[in-house]
Amino acid sequence: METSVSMVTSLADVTLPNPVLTASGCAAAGRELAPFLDPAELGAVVTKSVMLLPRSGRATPRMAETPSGMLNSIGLQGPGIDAFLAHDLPWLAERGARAVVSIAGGSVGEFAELARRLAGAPGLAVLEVNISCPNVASRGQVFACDPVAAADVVRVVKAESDVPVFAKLSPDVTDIVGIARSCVDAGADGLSMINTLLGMAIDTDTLRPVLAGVTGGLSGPAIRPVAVRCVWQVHAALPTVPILGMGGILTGLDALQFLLAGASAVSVGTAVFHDPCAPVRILAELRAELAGRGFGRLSDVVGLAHRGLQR
Amino acid sequence: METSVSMVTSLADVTLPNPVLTASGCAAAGRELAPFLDPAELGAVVTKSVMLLPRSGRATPRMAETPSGMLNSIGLQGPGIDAFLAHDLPWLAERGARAVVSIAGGSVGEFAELARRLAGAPGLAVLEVNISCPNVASRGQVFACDPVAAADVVRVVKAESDVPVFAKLSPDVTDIVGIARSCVDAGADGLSMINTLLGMAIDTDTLRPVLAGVTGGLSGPAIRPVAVRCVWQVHAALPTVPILGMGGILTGLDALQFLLAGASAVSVGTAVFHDPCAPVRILAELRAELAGRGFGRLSDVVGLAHRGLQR
Amino acid sequence: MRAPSQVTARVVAIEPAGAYQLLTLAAPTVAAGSEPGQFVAVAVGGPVTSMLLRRSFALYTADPGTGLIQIVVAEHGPGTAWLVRVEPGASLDVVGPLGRPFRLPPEAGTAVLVAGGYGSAPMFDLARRLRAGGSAVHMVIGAGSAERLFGVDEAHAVADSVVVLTDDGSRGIQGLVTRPLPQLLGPAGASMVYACGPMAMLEAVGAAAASHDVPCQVAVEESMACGIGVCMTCVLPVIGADGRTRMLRSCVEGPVFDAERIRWKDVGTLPADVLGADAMVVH
Amino acid sequence: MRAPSQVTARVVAIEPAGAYQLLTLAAPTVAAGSEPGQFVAVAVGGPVTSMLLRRSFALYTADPGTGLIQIVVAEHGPGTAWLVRVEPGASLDVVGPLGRPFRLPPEAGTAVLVAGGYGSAPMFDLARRLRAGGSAVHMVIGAGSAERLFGVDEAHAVADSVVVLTDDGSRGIQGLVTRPLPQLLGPAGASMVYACGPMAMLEAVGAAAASHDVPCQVAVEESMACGIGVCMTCVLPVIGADGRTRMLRSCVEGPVFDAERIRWKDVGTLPADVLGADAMVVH
Ligand SMILES: Cc1cc2nc3c(=O)[nH]c(=O)nc-3n(C[C@H](O)[C@H](O)[C@H](O)COP(=O)(O)OP(=O)(O)OC[C@H]3O[C@@H](n4cnc5c(N)ncnc54)[C@H](O)[C@@H]3O)c2cc1C
Ligand SMILES: Cc1cc2nc3c(=O)[nH]c(=O)nc-3n(C[C@H](O)[C@H](O)[C@H](O)COP(=O)(O)OP(=O)(O)OC[C@H]3O[C@@H](n4cnc5c(N)ncnc54)[C@H](O)[C@@H]3O)c2cc1C
Ligand SMILES: Cc1cc2nc3c(=O)[nH]c(=O)nc-3n(C[C@H](O)[C@H](O)[C@H](O)COP(=O)(O)O)c2cc1C
Ligand SMILES: Cc1cc2nc3c(=O)[nH]c(=O)nc-3n(C[C@H](O)[C@H](O)[C@H](O)COP(=O)(O)O)c2cc1C
Ligand code: FES
Ligand code: FES
Repeated sequence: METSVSMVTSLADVTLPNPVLTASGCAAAGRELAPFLDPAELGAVVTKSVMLLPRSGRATPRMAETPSGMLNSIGLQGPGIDAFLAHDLPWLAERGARAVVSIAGGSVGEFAELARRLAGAPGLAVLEVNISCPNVASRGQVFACDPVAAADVVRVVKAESDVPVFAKLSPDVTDIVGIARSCVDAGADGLSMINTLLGMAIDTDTLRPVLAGVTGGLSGPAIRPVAVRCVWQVHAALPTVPILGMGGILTGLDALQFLLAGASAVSVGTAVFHDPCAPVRILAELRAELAGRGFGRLSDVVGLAHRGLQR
Repeated sequence: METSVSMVTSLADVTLPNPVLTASGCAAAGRELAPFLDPAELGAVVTKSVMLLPRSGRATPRMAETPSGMLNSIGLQGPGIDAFLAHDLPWLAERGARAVVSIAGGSVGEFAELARRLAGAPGLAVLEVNISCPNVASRGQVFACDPVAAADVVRVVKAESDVPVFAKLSPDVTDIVGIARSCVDAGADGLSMINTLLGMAIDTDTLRPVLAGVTGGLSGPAIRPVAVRCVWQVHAALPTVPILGMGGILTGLDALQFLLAGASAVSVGTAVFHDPCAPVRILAELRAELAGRGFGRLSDVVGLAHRGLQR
Repeated sequence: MRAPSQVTARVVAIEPAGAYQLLTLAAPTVAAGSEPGQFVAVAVGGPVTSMLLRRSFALYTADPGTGLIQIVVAEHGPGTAWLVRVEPGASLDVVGPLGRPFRLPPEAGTAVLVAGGYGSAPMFDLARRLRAGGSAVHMVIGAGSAERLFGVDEAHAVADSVVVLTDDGSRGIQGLVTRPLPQLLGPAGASMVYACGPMAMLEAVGAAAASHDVPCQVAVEESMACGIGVCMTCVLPVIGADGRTRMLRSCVEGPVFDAERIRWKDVGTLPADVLGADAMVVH
Repeated sequence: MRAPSQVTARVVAIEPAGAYQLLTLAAPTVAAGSEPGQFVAVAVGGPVTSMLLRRSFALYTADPGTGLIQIVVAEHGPGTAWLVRVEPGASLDVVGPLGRPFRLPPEAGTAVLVAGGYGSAPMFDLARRLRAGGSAVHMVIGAGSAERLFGVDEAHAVADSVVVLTDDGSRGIQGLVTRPLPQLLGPAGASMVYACGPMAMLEAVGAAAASHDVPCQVAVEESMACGIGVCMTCVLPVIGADGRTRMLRSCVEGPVFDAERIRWKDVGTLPADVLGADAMVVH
């Protein structure tokens, strides 16, 4: 019975065999997960946000555990786009894994350049534009906090890109629907939601912030209610825009909440740290839960919680 | 040794014997906690936001448990200001408990009227202006999402009030420092932070939102990193403005994080549901932790984590 | 009725009882002053749990002499899954006794006690008290299936008559607990009805009692965040003596209510005539 | 070195060992391919825990024959507090073996193994392997106080000589583990040093080894979120063969590093000459 559920989904015009993906920054470029799962079995691998140049990332400590969550302040450590194209993307392509490549830039021009370099790269299925990384030196640099800046980035990336472009949004805004609309108007084919919430912890022994970067991004099940709410609000306002939902997904039922709220696929992030097999486990659980509820196709549940709701 | 720590603190010009308060909506008007603690032993009792008229609150379900947190969608059920003044405030005053009275209005005029009615009421120590309740019909009605609307409310309340006025802020904004500044400029004597985050949960059996109100406010330890960050940011920007900190405080060490971040006192909310004795337990724990670190006065730690931090 | 307290209760025993686990806890202050229909709220999950909220359970027994209390736990979600796996000797954080108990009649009469599933838990002590006051007691115990019946043997010990029903007929008569009520409530029948179980059952029992003009008290089960009256999550629409409907907290103003006061059809909604519903429109 | 796997490991035994608890776990795939210096990452807190992150522990023993592994756990915060209270028969979710092990020398020589506190855990298997390869092994074991020493008796069984030190002199010589090093590393002394313990100790041991021109491998302990190389939390500045400093992940590129490659003074900072530090200015 369970095998009879069709798990096929799509992100804009890209068809995926199933809706469970990794989350950017929580699976590197897939290779380290290979002992635990076959990356080709996932809907796609979402790679760590790559920038133009190699980046050292921040000083340590870079993480703090918090109740049902964690803070991170990595600062986008990475090899830069050249090394990524030379070593990381080909590895995924060779294994038949679909890659959602996350890009991050310090300026609109840098985003454009990244998109240009990635155009036509084998294995690239979707571009995820990380305009919402909280680990930047100033809040003013978070593009996703401003509808105009967000739109500017999306527009230039879209112009350079031959695959669907998903804008990754921050929940730390007064009006996420406004930012979403602005990205879609600028050409975004879909939206990834949510990036981490800005948070911090203070070490009560040293009497100083735990993180070297002072503030960091809060992820994990703690933020799931905020993430589901964001997906819900945006799907309600923009029902035809595909959403890649994420934030605290630990089980198949958690994933189902996002689908019911309007996501077409989900990313599994922090859960991988808890359980390196999480994405495949969650996929199996989701399949079983759908079967148990009598659904034959994944697409039947996307946005279902909105239907028949009078308000 | 422990008894030698002076726990005295103040909220603007109101002196409190200690910095541990209840949180609005999590202690009713104090009476129900009497079997578990003596309200006069707390820094103050922060009462459930009261409105002008009696209010039924929303339909049920009004709550959902979430990882290390909960969602609520009460809808400000309450007896209205007349019954509050007749029955609730006197009960606290008779017991020698200090009351921080939280008020909520549907309009600027309603806030003004509430402040007027409360002026001179015995037992009233501080007015907390709840401009940030997420359980309203439209996001547009959350005053704390807009610096101008927030300032309008603060200004009229301040004009009617003979006690310090604290504006209670929402974390669901792009720029909490901007809102804070706007409230202070309009006359707020201090700031209460944070109210709940807007969140939601979907029931994977009914395939509908769990809460009758669809979205609700997320509270509890899950949100603590966001709350500490908000207190930190606002104290960094406005170091002389007193802050009543809250959000997920469960232990004395949690309270200490808020003090180190810049709060002069803390409210204990959801923890009371977990442990009705929480406020007095947290007070005792905080006292012991301060003593253990060699602090003689609570005021020595307020904002301490900012000092000597080079960035 | 005694003020509640928060205590660390040792698990004295845990034993299966059909589909349930029967927990015996040492909690003298809770045992001392409790009455049938009251409940306790138990913290679950241990020190680093992600589950903040207590779980509520009706008191099955409470012995001031030994200081022991008992609760009957059905495994439902993660909180009860944790609770049914505690080991004897472990400590539980318990708050109680909570809520208003069943009111005993001013004078002796004939009582019908109707229970569904673990809803029978508070009924045995109630039966004993009623009989001690000179009343006759008839019990109707139902459940989905045999293993979800609780306390049938004890019912025979504490009641003058017992009717057992299951939905699937796996024990007793097949059918719902309302089935024997016309007979029990009929002419020369009961002077009072007490019920505890699922909401739909309570509504049906209340309706049966009303149709025979017999007063009926029910113990409801609403989702509770605090259990002590401070959070306002556990409300339902209840008609007051003044005829006005209010959203009352089932943890402190209940869980026992007069069935006829509850607006059953409106539970989970906000009827426009509820006191203060008009104010909801504004904001 | 074998690829790590995620397994459900039964707790075979848990027993006190001074200030620590020694856990014996049945984890055949982990036991099968591990080498000294590797570690395991254990999920803590049970099914509804609020603690998401695994806790890392060096492998003390790993027996491919019996499929058993052992770890030595110091109670520190809530995660280890939970772990030291597991009961035999319980199941733990374990990922391992993780990280790069100590490298054995290409040819036999004389090794000095320096350990602080529970840092001795990986040293005994290492000593056995070194001796099996014909090397002489001298061990230096230190701790704050006697009860925080681990495995002194075993040290005597696996090493040619053993020096024991405590900070407070409660056992062995009073002083730090660096104290006997000049003698052990002196002329005609060791050809290699291995160390495991607190970072300050590793730095000091590395410095001592360097001053005697003896290569030194250390197993570091950085705060880790994932343990498998995907999160980038566990980095420290390490100088590569090309002379450039990179932020390397201690979980997959360590935890064993050449001491001389680590920029000890810069751990916890971002030196300007680290590869890619320039890019941090932009954003
Ligand atoms: C006054 C009262 C008396 C009760 N007596 C008993 C009893 O004697 N035996 C017994 O087995 N159960 C009893 N219950 C129900 C019991 O409290 C729930 O089954 C339990 O809380 C479910 O917790 P969970 O973690 O297993 O489920 P989850 O569904 O994971 O619980 C999540 C949250 O919802 C709440 N919740 C879920 N279901 C219910 C419910 N049916 N009623 C109230 N809250 C709920 C929980 O308290 C928790 O806060 C009683 C409930 C109330 C209110
Ligand atoms: C490679 C490696 C090997 C280790 N070997 C051992 C061992 O053999 N025996 C032993 O007792 N301990 C060992 N540790 C340290 C052990 O992992 C920590 O003491 C433990 O994680 C603390 O968890 P907690 O919940 O008790 O403390 P908390 O402080 O509450 O932990 C909070 C978070 O910080 C991390 N953390 C805290 N302290 C450390 C630390 N010292 N190192 C790494 N992460 C930390 C935890 O993993 C957790 O994610 C090792 C650590 C590493 C990295
Ligand atoms: C350690 C860590 C690193 C992350 N790095 C990135 C990143 O590089 N780019 C990005 O878009 N999101 C990054 N994220 C955010 C996640 O992709 C995800 O949006 C967020 O963590 C919420 O999902 P989760 O709760 O499942 O982790 C990172 C998250 C974590 C925990
Ligand atoms: C059930 C519930 C009701 C609340 N009602 C109010 C309210 O009426 N007014 C208000 O300002 N805040 C209200 N809050 C928010 C709390 O006062 C507090 O700001 C928030 O819950 C964060 O603190 P905590 O995590 O300690 O609960 C309520 C919170 C809860 C959980
Ligand atoms: S459960 Fe909180 S008021 Fe009833
Ligand atoms: S702990 Fe995640 S990369 Fe090392």
